[in-house]
Parts: sequence; C-alpha cells; structure tokens
Amino acid sequence: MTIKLVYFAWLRERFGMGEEQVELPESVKSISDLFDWLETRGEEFANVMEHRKIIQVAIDQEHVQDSSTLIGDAKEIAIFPPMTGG
Amino acid sequence: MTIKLVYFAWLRERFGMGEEQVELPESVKSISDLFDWLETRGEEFANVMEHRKIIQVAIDQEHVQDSSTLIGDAKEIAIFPPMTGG
Amino acid sequence: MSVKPDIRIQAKDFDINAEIGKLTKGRTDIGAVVTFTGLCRGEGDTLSALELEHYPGMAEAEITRIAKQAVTRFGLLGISAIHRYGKIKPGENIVLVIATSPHRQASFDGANFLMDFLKTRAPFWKKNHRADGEDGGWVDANDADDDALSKWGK
Amino acid sequence: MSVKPDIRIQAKDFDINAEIGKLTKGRTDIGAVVTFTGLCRGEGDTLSALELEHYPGMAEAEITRIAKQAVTRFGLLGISAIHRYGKIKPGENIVLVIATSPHRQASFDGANFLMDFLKTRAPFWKKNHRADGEDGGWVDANDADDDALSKWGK
Repeated sequence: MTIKLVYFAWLRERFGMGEEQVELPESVKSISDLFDWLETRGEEFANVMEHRKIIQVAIDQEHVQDSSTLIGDAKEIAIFPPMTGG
Repeated sequence: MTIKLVYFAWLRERFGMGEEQVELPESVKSISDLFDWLETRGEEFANVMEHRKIIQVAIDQEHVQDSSTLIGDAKEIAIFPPMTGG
Repeated sequence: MSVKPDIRIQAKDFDINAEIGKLTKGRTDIGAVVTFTGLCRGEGDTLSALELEHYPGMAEAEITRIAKQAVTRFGLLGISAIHRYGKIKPGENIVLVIATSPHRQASFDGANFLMDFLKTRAPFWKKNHRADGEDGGWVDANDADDDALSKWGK
Repeated sequence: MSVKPDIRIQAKDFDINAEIGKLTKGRTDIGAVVTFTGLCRGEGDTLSALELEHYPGMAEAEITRIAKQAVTRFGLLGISAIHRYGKIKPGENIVLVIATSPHRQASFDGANFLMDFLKTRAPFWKKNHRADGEDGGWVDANDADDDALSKWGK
C-alpha cells in the first residue's frame, strides 16, 4: 500500500524531509506497526522512534490517541511532537 | 451639621432632585438615624424609605455595608438603589 | 514596576485597538491580552436605548480600587477600563475592560474579576427607554450578578 | 440560526477592531464580546523571534472542531480565531480568539475554552530563534497547558 507520511517540527528536521510517499509492507496494520517499521529504516528513524511515547499521530488529519488504531485505507499519516500552538 | 446628600436613579427621580444641602439634627449619628430622619421629611421620602433594606449608601464616595456606621464628619452621603453597571 | 490602572468614565465611544495599544506598545513582556466589551442589547427590538447614570468621582475611584485588587491577585502587567454614560443604543458599546499578563489565565481571570465586581460595585444605574415610548423603568439588579461574585471567594 | 466558526491560519497580522466588527455588525442580540490575543514574549531579550510551523488543512479543521464544541457548550452567538504562522518577533501577535454571546460569562468561557484546547490540540509547533544566534530549539510542550484542560471536565 502506498501512503503519504508527513513530518513536523524536529521530526521533519531529523528526517530531512517534510513528507514522503512510502510503500508499506502488508504486515503494517496499526500505528504501532508503522512505528516498528519506521525504526528499521535507518539510524535517524530509529533514534526518533525512541521517543514514540510522546510522538503524536494524525490519520487523514484527525488525531489518533491509541497506537493500536488500524491504518485501514488512510491516505495520509502525520507524525509529530506534542503541539505548542497558541 | 450641614451635609450634602446625593441621590441617584429612581431615588433622584422620586425626590425630584439629584442633591441637596441639609442641616442634620444632632440626634442623627448613624446611617440608620439618617434613614429615620429622611422618613419624616414627607410622603415621597417615607415611601422611598420603605425600601431601606435594598437602598445602598456611600459616605464620602466609599461604600458602607452596615447601617449602624457612624456619619462622623462626612461631607457627602449618597443613597441609591442597587447598582446595575457594566 | 507598579501597575497603575487606567480607568475612564466618558460619554463617547472607545477604540479597542487603540486601548490595547496603550497597554502593549513597546513592551515584549506581555504574552496575553484579554478584552471584554459589554454592548447594549435590543431585547428583541423592544428597547430603543439604555440611559446610564453614574456617580462622578466615586465611579472612577471604585473601579480603580477593584482594578488594583485584580492586579495584585492575578499578577497583571496592565489593566484598563472605560465605562460610558448617557444614552446608548442597541448594538453600541457600554463598557470595555482590558487585562494584560505574561500568561493567558491571569488575563482571563483579571478581566472576568473586574467585570463581576464592576457589575455590582460600580455606581452606575441603567434606565430602559422602550421602543414603544412607554416608560421602561430602571433596570433591576440581577441576582446572577451577585452570584457571579461567589466564584472569587471572600 | 446556526453559528459557523470563522477560523483562519495566516502569515499576516490581524486587526482586532475589524474582526470584532465582523461578528457584531448590524446585530443587537450580542451583549458580550471577549477577545484573547496571544503575543510573542521576548523572554528578557534572549529571543529574537518565534517560528511557527503548522499542519495546513488539519490546523483549520481541528480549531473549527473545538470552536463548534465551544458554541454548543456555552451558547455562543459567534466565534472566530486567527492563528499566524511563520516568523513572529517579540511584541507581535500570534493568535486571536473572539467569542460573542448575550451575557458575559459565556463569552469568557468560550474564548478561554478554545484557547486551552488550541494550545494542546491544534497542530502548531514553535521554534525559538535566540538573540545571540545560538540554536534555540523547539519549544517543549507545557504541562501547565495540559493541566489547564482539566477545568473543562471530560
């Protein structure tokens, strides 16, 4: 499955990109699976995924609280640090 | 003792004046005494003083909560209905 | 630096941008500005105007006293209030309160506190002018306004 | 009449008078307008600017969702919010929230509620640009902001 991943703030800086199209393996069903898979993509990804407890996720621009949430046929998944607006 | 009495809102309208200089009898020591004395000044005053429980007082422009408060050497006493600003 | 409340009682309208500017201009320590504007409501077109009477001198003094309490209690960096008097039509401004502080809750609380006390402690009285020409009488004090004070404790 | 939140994410500054006017013009049912303006603080001159990054599309959608909750919960007659992005210098505006209602507490609560949720739920991130040229890093989330949500219950 091809999906768009979007990164913000220091995740964007660490990954050196704001977004990418990726081909997810069949085995990636949930957000937690996605994090496991990202971890395997190189040192920077592994380093960032050490912070997975604080990293937040939006599927198709809606917040997701639970990392067991299934990705389904989402088109866009954003991962980012805690928000600091206002 | 000569003192300035000031009236607002419907008290002002009922009394037909916004202020007056009055000569208070020696016996008028407290706000409560003042109300008793005002009552004797005619029908309109007596009618208004029936509402003395809700009528508020400021001595020299400071709120007074307790009708036993002494007038002392005050220059100006205002009496008025509950405030409705803002 | 002590904070001096800027309190004015006036017949004319106010300019909110200009009033905010007076409190914030040239400063970089303010993180939060809260303004409250009270307007005259038309009460379903039954009201043609409110007439506001006040006690000159005491009105300024009393609002200043309450504003100083707000500064101390919430740690405000600035506070101002303008209360109009005279005839005010539906849709027009009656009162403006502005509070500034480093962080947002103090500004919200400061403006809210000043309004709650101003409603019941500042010597202003409102008379209704009805659209049908009948005597609208003086506005009664509102129990809800007295109740609103209770959230600030003793 | 259903209330439609007016939510904008923009680089340019906003005009508070004009934004209040959009909500109040021609109406006589509004008795209370509360505005909240969040400004960039200089942190004792150590900061040269904040840089605000946002998630386009989701930022508008998320603030709109929260604003609709505020309308229903507090019975607002109108609500608007403008959040800036890009580089913002100390003393400049970051965010504006306006709530209107018949009586004052609803406007205070509506603006306060929207700000509390916006702080922790709207996809914005702030980076510090330090005055001395060193890397100021990304602003950490503030526990006090999470705590502030608790006053609104579940």
